[in-house]
Amino acid sequence: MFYREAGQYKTNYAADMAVFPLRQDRIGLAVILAIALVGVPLIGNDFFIASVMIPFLVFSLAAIGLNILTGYTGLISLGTAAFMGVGAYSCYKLTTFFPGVNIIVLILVSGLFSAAIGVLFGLPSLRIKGFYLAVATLAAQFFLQWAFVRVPWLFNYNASGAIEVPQRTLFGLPITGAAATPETRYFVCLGLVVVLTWFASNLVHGKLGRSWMAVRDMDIAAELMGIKLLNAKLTAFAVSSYFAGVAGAMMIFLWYGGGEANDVFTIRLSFNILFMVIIGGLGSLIGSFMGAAFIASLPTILKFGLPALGVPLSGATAEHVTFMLVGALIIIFLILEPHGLARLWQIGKQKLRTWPFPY
Amino acid sequence: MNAHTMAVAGAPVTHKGEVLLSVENVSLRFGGVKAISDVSFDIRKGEVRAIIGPNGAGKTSMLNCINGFYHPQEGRITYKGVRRDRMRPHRAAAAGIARTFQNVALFKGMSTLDNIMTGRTLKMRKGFFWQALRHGPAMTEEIEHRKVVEDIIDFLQIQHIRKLPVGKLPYGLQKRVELGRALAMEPELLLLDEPMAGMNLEEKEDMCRFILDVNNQFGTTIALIEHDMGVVMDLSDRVVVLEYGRKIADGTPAEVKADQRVIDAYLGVAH
Amino acid sequence: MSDVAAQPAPNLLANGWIKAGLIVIGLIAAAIVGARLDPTGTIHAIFVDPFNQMAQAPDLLAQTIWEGLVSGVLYALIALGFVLIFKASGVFNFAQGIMVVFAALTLVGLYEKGVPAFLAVILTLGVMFALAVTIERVVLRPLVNQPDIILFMATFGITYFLIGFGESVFGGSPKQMITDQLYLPKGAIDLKILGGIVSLQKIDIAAAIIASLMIAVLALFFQYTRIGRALRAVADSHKAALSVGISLNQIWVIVWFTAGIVALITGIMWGARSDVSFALEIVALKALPVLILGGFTSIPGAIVGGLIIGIGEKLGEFYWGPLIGGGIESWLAYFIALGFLLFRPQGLFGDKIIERI
Amino acid sequence: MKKSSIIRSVALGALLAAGAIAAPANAQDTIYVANNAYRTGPFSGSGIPIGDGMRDYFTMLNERDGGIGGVRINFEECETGYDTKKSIECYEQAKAKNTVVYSPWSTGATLAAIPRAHIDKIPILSMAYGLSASADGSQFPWVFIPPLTYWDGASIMVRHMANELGGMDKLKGKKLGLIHLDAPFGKEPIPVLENLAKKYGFEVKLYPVAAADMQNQGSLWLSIRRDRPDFLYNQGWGAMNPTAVKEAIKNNFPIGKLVGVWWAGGDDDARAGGAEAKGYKSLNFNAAGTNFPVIQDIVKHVVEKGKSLAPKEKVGENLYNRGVYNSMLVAEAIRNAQKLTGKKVITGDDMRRGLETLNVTEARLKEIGMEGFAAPVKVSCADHSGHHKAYVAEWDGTKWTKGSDWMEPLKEEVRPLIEANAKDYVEKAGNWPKRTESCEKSS
Repeated sequence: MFYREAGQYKTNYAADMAVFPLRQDRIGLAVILAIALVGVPLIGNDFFIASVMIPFLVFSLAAIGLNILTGYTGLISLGTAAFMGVGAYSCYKLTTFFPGVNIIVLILVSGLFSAAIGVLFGLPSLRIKGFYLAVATLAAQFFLQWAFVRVPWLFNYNASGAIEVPQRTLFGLPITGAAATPETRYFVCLGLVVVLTWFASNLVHGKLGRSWMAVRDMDIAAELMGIKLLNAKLTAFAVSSYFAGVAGAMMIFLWYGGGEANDVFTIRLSFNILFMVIIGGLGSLIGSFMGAAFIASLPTILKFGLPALGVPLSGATAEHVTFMLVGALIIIFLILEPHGLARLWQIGKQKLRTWPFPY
Repeated sequence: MNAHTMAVAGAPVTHKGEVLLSVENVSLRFGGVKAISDVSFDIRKGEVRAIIGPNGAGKTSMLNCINGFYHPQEGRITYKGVRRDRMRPHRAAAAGIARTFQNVALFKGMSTLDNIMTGRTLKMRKGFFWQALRHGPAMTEEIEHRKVVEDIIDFLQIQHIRKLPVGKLPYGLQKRVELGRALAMEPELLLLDEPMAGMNLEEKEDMCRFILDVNNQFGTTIALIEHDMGVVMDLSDRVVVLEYGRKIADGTPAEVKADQRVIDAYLGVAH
Repeated sequence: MSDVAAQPAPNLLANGWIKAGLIVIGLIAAAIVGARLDPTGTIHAIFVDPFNQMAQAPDLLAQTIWEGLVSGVLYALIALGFVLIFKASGVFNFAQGIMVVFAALTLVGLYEKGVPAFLAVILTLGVMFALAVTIERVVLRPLVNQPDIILFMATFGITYFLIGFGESVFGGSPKQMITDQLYLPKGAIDLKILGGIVSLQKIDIAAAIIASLMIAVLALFFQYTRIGRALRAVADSHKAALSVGISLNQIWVIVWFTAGIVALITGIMWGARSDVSFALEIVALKALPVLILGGFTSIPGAIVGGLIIGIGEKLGEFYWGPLIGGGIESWLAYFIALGFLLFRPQGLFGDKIIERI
Repeated sequence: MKKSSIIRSVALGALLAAGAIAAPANAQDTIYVANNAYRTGPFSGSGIPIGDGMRDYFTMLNERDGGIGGVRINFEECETGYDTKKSIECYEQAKAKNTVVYSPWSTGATLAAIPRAHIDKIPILSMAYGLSASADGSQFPWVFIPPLTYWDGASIMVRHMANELGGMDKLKGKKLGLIHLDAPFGKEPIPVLENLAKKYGFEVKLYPVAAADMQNQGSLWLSIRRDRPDFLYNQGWGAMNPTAVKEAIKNNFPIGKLVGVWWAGGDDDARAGGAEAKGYKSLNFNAAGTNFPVIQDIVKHVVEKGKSLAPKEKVGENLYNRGVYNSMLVAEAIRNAQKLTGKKVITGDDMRRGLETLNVTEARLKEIGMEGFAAPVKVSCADHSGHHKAYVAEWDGTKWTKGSDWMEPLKEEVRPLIEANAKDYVEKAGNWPKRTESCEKSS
């Protein structure tokens, strides 16, 4: 009823191949972008923007990165946080070497270093599959985390061992450093996430995306189609780590604003991003956003929202309840819909399409 | 039929004589188990060559050797005059060998359209950055190949399932999509592993027609494994018969049908 | 299409062992040459000095190997829990680490509430059984026939739930393991050998003995009991097992309960070495490289893998760690596993994978 | 429909909750004090007693005196689980609720909060943890690190070593091992120790412990056995400390030569070693035990009324008292700020002034029932730490006792390093706001 595609004819292949071929979807996207651009900054206070929206955007980008690897190419990685860390530390080094270059450029470039490291640790993926590969990526996680502490060059020999985020501006407005307002940082994050998501969407809808999915669904058949497995897997590692790296740089420069970075890119974070991808939906970009909202923002909202609503839940108890609730919700969602929130969304759309009739 | 696909394979290839692929004294072992022992035969340009034999005769292993998935321990495989018994499968694909599988090996999470589009991978050349933009040359290229794929879809009459994920299609249609994916590669040699297994009569007739059309119209050489003897006799120009990894007969359908060893093998006479 | 390059070469390198051998020989040769050329520098420090140290202080070498052995046994115990569950239900049970913590916490928590030690052990076993039944009912049964990764994720859910649940019931502060009450030995045996002292902790010896006993019992259980045969059948093929009338649900409960027992024993042993706290959950990740080495389905593999990883990382940290600043133990295990994996992708004890199509 | 309705209700709940966060419920007649705590996670063993001590002192003030200067204290804990991400959320919440002071309770959280606090004008009180360089008040007007820094602690360790050996000149040729958490917190003492080692001719050996291997220190202690250091300084936290104590006993390391930083002085840390842990040492700047009027008051007004989260036998433990001590600093600074401004309900800026002129004298300690509990503390505009004395506490098998006299840090060594590092930090940060806040005349 609300979601009818009847009457929308495609007259050329370009229109048919659009990412959102339906008018309703395009309107929906426009509305979401409008809310993100205008609604959130207008309605949300600093706490909401800084502690809910910015983390949501950063994690969405990281989840998209991991989704390219795990969801689209079928390679499980438990090292996402470490690749994010590579991005953060590269960005820090770049700001030291090129203080004059715009920070947004540096954030985008720092992803390239992460991509290179990702390719390096992706090399074993040709011989190792499945859970075995997952454990191989743990080697990356622990080794890189060790390097972040042990190689003082990475943090400019600071006595504190922390990354210090310098103030950088865009059009005279501070966007990093403590003087940057949450709104500015939010807009920069939003811009980066929208552009990179658009790239990701283009890639997964094109030749490369089809090669990745072919490798995921049946690597043997993919090779017989002329797809070079090593190339496909390594490009997946590279693109995935690029996204993770940019997310990591954003995390430190636009969200945390410096600090003890090796403490941030831990195995726990890697797991959390994997949750986001699986709960959100493997092989779905929209799912990555939903997963990020669920895993990253829900605990924050529960923790700060429930006491504000008058539910007497505080401190440790809230933390325990959050842990149990997240655990239980993961299981409940997996039972209800193993293909993730993205599939639930599709089912919902299908319901809307036929409503009020059952078929 | 469409102009585009015709044009690709439109060269006059009716003379069935030139040897396209030859298999000489090939043996393949898995540990101590001999899957193929000392088999030799050839496939000539433009013909439909059937490989038959009872279960476990080594037919699929033979195809796997031809497209580089297995590497035989002994013997040589020559394709278009070049030895290639050690090549990787993607090199075989680049050299123009396509294939379908006994148990459909489609990319189950992808739509029919995307599955067939993967067949065009080798023919698409636009680089990473154009793909990331999905405008300009990359988009032109996508549309160009989409046209080819749509022609194949028309040819196989699967327009209605274009956008459905293949994992949920009925078996007969999956087989058809798989054939389409192989055709999209515009192969010179097409290896079909039991293309009609598990089909009903009507579906089988359709599939036979497609195979003959591919062979006649595009001149594609076809090697085919099939259990349905009627189909084999109707379709193929020459037949090679394997049993327990050995070749027991080779010749025209009529010759093979009359061969005593073949009859014994199929009827299970003790030797 | 010119394909001259595709000429076949005698492919000795296809054999992993030959390749590994050649690389090892090459490395040793390079090391010897390098050490000659450069008697004090880096290469000397890497390839000669550690071995000198080993020769000079054999007691420390023996002690290092013993330490590695003991932590290897404990890694192997955690890995064993993984293997049991993976074999019988194909689930990669990420929650094994938290089950160790949970079991140990329950035991100590009950004791603190005034329950006598051995009754507390029995009650803890009861709790682990209840946990196994709950997991089977609530998590596994509704998720039957889902892809591996979904079940893997579900065990993450169990992990999170147990962290929250465990902390809210028992509190987050670390607790002392009740070693005396369980009559576990204390103190050390100091052997005066090899020109020094090698000190063996009695609790470590006990851990090694208990672990061996448990493995023996498990082996007998698998080999000679009806349930053991059913378990092996399930491990081979779920469908075939179902078709001969084996109840999958029952098997799952048994297997998760067995893993729970293993978890309790592991928890007691680890707890006795330091204390019982949630930090232990991170140590459990070390079981993953062990699994990789041994293969996910092999019990002997878990043991041998545990010992290799345990001894390897201790030797590496002790003799080579200082060269790059120490603390390499946190990742060395994964690199050892990765190194083995490149030559045997199926693990030390896995069968060679023949891909069929 | 069932599935999607669940989703929808979850989404609705989330929206409602998100909206509700927006409204800070800060009544005008209270002073809001935000405090991070970690009662969960791998470090909770140390976090719980500290959190209890902090909380109970303020509850006691509210119960006994009706707050400070007639204003009740609205003390609120924010759970971090020792996780930097969560601590940043806690900071944002504290800021939204207009806290007068922010206690980050982890070095990572402190480092992340320092740049923000300068913009948001929220005083940070990182009591003997955090960024050592922040003791330079001219560069860090909003950060306070009384009564001493990790660098002071390391120098006191060297002094202790010298005392044991019989003089600074006896340090020559000795070996000091540093067991430390392999993270910025753990690596803090390294520069000072290395400087002092050069000066006095002793050797420093480093033994890093990765966070994942806190309970797995076997090979590290083997190295200690090999190197045979004369003294060990343990810059450890959480589950790492009890493991270190156990391993020291196991490896026959003389337990009296193992000295922990003040955070390695938990009762549970020492208790893990059993009877053999007798003689284990830890630096300290507060007394353990219940034998002080202030603790008695807490027992009377809070614990016995069932308003404490701590079990009674844990009250008076070392880390519990450390929490009480921290709350005392906050309370005294609030009182000071009220006196300075004449206001009852103070702001963050008032609090900064209160902290900068904080002077808790011996007499004042006696007044608040803390005689002998701690040494006097004085903070100035330029010196945000004070570099005060500490002593070596000794575990007697059941409780912490005073094992040495109060010792001054080697301030002349530490202070130049602090100023150089503060300058370095500010330079690297670029556009660091220059101090505009004027110093109080009275200080």
